[in-house]
Amino acid sequence: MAENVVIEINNLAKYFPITSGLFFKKKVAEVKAVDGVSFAIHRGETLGLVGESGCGKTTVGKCVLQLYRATSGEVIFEGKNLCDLNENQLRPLRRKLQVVFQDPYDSLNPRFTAADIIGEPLQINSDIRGSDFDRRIAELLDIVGLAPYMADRYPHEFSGGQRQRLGVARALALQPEFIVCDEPLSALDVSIQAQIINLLDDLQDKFGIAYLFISHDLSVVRHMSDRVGVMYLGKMMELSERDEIYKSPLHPYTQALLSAVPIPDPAVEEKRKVIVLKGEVPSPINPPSGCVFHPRCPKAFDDCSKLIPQLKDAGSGHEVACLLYKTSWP
Amino acid sequence: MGKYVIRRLLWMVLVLFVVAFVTFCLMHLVPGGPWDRDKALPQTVVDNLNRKYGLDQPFLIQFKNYIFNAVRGDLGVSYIYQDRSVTSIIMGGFPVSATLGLVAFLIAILVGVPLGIAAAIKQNSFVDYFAVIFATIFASMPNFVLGILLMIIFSVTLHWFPTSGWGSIRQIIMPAFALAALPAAYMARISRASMLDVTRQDYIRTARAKGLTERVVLVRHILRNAMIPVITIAGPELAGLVTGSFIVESLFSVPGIGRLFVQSVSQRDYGLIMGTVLFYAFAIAIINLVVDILYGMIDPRIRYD
Amino acid sequence: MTDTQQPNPSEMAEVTQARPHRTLLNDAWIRLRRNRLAVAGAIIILIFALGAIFAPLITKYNFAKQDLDSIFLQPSGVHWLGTDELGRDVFARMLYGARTSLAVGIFTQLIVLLIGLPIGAFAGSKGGRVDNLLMRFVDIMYGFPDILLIILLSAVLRGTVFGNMGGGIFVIFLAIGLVAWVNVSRLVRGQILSLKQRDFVTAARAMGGKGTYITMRHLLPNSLGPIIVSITFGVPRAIFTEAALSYIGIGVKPPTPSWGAMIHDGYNVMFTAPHLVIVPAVAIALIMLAFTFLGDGLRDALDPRSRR
Amino acid sequence: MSTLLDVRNLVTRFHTQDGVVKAVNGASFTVAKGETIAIVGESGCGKSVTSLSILRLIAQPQGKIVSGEALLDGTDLLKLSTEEMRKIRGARISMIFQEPMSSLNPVLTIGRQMTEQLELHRHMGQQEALAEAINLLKLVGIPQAERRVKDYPHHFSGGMRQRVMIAMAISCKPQLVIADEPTTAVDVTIQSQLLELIRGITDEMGMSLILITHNLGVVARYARRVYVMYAGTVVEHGPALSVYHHPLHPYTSGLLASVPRLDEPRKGRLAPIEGQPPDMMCPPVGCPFQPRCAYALPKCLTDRPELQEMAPGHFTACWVAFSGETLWQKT
Repeated sequence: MAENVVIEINNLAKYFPITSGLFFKKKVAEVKAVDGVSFAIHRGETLGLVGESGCGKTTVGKCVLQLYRATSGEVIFEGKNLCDLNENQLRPLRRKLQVVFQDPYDSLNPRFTAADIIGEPLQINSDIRGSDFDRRIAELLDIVGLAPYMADRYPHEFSGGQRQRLGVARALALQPEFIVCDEPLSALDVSIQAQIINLLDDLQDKFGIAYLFISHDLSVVRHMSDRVGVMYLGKMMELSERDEIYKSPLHPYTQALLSAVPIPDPAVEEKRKVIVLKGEVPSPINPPSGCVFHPRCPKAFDDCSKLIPQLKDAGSGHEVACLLYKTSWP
Repeated sequence: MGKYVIRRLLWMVLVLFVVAFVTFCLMHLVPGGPWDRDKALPQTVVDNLNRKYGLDQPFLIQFKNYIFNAVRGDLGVSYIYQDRSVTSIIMGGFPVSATLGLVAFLIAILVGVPLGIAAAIKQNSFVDYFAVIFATIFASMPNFVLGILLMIIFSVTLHWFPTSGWGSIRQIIMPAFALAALPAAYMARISRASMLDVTRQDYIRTARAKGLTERVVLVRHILRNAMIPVITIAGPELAGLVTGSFIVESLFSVPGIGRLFVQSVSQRDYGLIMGTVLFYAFAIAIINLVVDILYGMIDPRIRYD
Repeated sequence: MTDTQQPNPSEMAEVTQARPHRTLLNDAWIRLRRNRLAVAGAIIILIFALGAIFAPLITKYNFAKQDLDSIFLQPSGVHWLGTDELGRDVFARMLYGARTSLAVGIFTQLIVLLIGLPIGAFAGSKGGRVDNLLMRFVDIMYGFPDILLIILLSAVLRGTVFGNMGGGIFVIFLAIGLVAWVNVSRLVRGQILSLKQRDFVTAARAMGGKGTYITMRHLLPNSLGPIIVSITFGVPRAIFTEAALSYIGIGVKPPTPSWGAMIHDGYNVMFTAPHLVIVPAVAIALIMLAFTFLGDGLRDALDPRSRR
Repeated sequence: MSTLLDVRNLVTRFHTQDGVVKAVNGASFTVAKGETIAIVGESGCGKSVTSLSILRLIAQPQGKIVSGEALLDGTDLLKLSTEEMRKIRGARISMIFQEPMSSLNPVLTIGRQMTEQLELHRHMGQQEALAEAINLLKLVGIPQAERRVKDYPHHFSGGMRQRVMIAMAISCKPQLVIADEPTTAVDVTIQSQLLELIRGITDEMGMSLILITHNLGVVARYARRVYVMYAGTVVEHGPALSVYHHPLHPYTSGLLASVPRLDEPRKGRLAPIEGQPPDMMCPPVGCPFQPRCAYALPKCLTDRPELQEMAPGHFTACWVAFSGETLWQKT
């Protein structure tokens, strides 16, 4: 199993400084966007990362790609810790790590044609030019289900779903081993979401790409992922095989999240009991002591505000960070 | 809030110091000296004059002396208006410039803002077209050109107002209008755009959904939000009017600071140049500070920290 | 069902139905041409420009030639706009004055671009301490009463090699340009800072694009619209400043014709020969109005908000 | 149950630079007293414009209600004078909007924004209105209401602002509350909090509720009857159970099939609806769904189907369903 690991993240932390000052900025506080997150992704596997806004899932994605430089921790890819490399050393590795963004309006340069957009990675990272280049563009358009004649169109001439296809084609151009999908569906309509989900599925089957699939939608994550991590306030709360986590969630937060998702079937909903969490997500500038979830947790007890639970295997590879489970006690 | 004002004041001191230094350098780079006359003065006289005003000392010492005196309110002496202090010359001209600037500012606000608001309320009506045309024409009319045209119409042709001088209301009207036209046009433009922008906001729809009368929606919800950008530009505009009227001043022979400055540059009157620039920079900084504080009072989202 | 591999028919149909294939700039150009005021502005500018360039072909008079036998002539068939107190032809002076005004308008903006664009782009794309330092510098520049700074600078420059180039006109270019670049650099910096947050720039970084590549390919081309608009509005401001300087007698040196200087000369004889000030005053107002129309039109045409 | 609101054949258009957007093309629905209905559809289907049209709040001067009726207890809202309409807004029909961040006035305190309505419709004095505002804030679960009533909107989180919107909407005890995508901008745990709150209050006070959403799960959880909108018209409506279990329109069935469900075994592939939603400047002729429909008949390309009752209370507008075929239904 270990030799199949594409990318490994160890104890990743990213703190954003909050600055203040009229002339010269000085740091007054820190936002602990990500605080000690670890996981590994295997070849051809999808790891889903779920959580509410502000939980740090997008920051994890950007740190993995070195778009943010982590405050501490490691990102191991091809035996190298990417966090130790400078921009020049990173460049040859970047072609193997790609990204698909949330907003298909924002992620395509409005002054580029579809061919410019899809071809940009080739322009930067390869010597493919001329007719080879055109052939590759046509091939990529075909892979994502767009017609070759669309190559010289501009982003505003495409619909939302088509633009997201362009984003996927751009990520595929250099045949990467790993793609971070950062909420790739949330800007799309329901009926279009399914098209992109199927596209991503097909590409994984065909090219064996590993995905880090970041989303707030638990149903979609279940459909896409092989393993799932649940984040809350910068911490990983639970990490396990997909079916394991959805059938028998261990963490009270995961349980509440799953119960909050309404199921599109009135008959099912009639019988369901909803766990409504009290309060809102606290500020990551001043996170709660002990377990960060304890102020909202329906099962919290005294020690939860004092001890920081560890993410540990609670049996058969199901990792959880909650003091309800002996293994999490520090 | 207090901390904010103190920090702003500290920053202002730094800016004024840099402004003073740069001006001082530039001034010394200007070719020729203050004693250049049509008929050259004898070298011994020049040397004596230089010694008298400390111009024989090294550059930095001169600057240091100047700053020390300036802090105490002494901006030195004018070399041209011999032995009158710069402070007294500026203080003599400032009330005139300030009055002219304030009158123009009031005209600009009282004409521009209501016009912009009316245009936005009656979008695409006659009022709107008039406001847009007004704003465009006066936004591209230099004040001295407008001043000349006003003179030709109201003095040369109609003999309603005198062409020049200072002291009576009849004498202030034309220069004030010449100065006010551009800011009025600008204010009309900004208030119109801002009104239209606020009208489109979600919270205006919320206000209407509550069943409020159109008058309440307009006065309580739209106007207050729409005036925020207007206030933002009002500060620099006021600063510009109070300090930047020198062409209009010389056109209408108004004895303000602006006219003095024009003379001091052509005659290389170092003391007066320095004094005027510093004084203007000071006035601009103070006006901007006051406006920023006012701004925070109207918009609760602004925090001073 | 493997139809993600094939573009499905309805999708193709949707695209074919869509509006004709255009680039953003194309679109802006079409909107600009539809704007009647902008077109009128462009035509006025063109007329002035042609007049300025072909002045020697249009009028037989020399702008500097004095003719003391025919002073203060009213407009007539011989002297279209009359003559001034030295018997110089006003029409010729107006035409040649357009040269000065347009040259000032264009060359100051070139200097503004040359200084403001790289500095703003540098501050915006580097960020951090460089940016902070530069912006503090800009704040200090804003602390200066700018017209006074221009006057002072032009006094300094007059003593240098630029002093006598083109009748003092280079001094004006430099003095205005050295003060006005601040606006453009602040604009460029703001544009670049906000563009840097956009995902397409992040994407370019993720695929290994270097800093200069990203600036040249993504950041600058997308800030072009606001820069063009700002430059267009900068032209009339520079024309105004030059006229003002010449009007108070510290602009271009006589006999170089300038509309501001013409107003200055005509001011004293306003009661007897008002046409001597009306002609240059109207010319200045007209050219400034034309640039404002064009600027407004460009802004509406290039503003991304007007699209969807 | 008697009918509270009866909307018939509503047509609303927007005149833009590029052309006329036919946002709503003959939408009809009814709400009974005390009933909760849902209007579901994707972006651009006209569901929000429909609700804004009822209150006559669509953007002027571009937007125009071309025809139709909206009968509130028998009075046609679309024929009322501006002044009469104004008295209904906030008092008899109120609205909760989607964007909590931009739907409150940034320069007025929460208290002021609540009291102005109480003073207007319930004729309260300033002190009384403020006390009532505090009560309402407590009712919607805002802690320290006495203090927070003096705060400005930017002091509140998105979820809290939406609670304020709810408090404002119910403050004058309206007969009908329209909630337009009230939870689209908030997280899933906050979504449950808000929806439970809205349901609790409207149930308790006997208000009718129109829930406008794109989320099929939310509809299933909260609404008894559902209207499915596509391209500006209602294509299917009926009791939620019937619509979800036996969809009579291929669009409804397609929507249901394209979302993965947590309670079912994971499917290998989803079945998306192919193609794109129509351009509302030139909507398709015939059935609006026909270009994306896998079951379309020749008739669908030319004739527009009208709603017909196919099962008790369950209506659809589909030529294929009229012919008795519902191939899209799972057995």
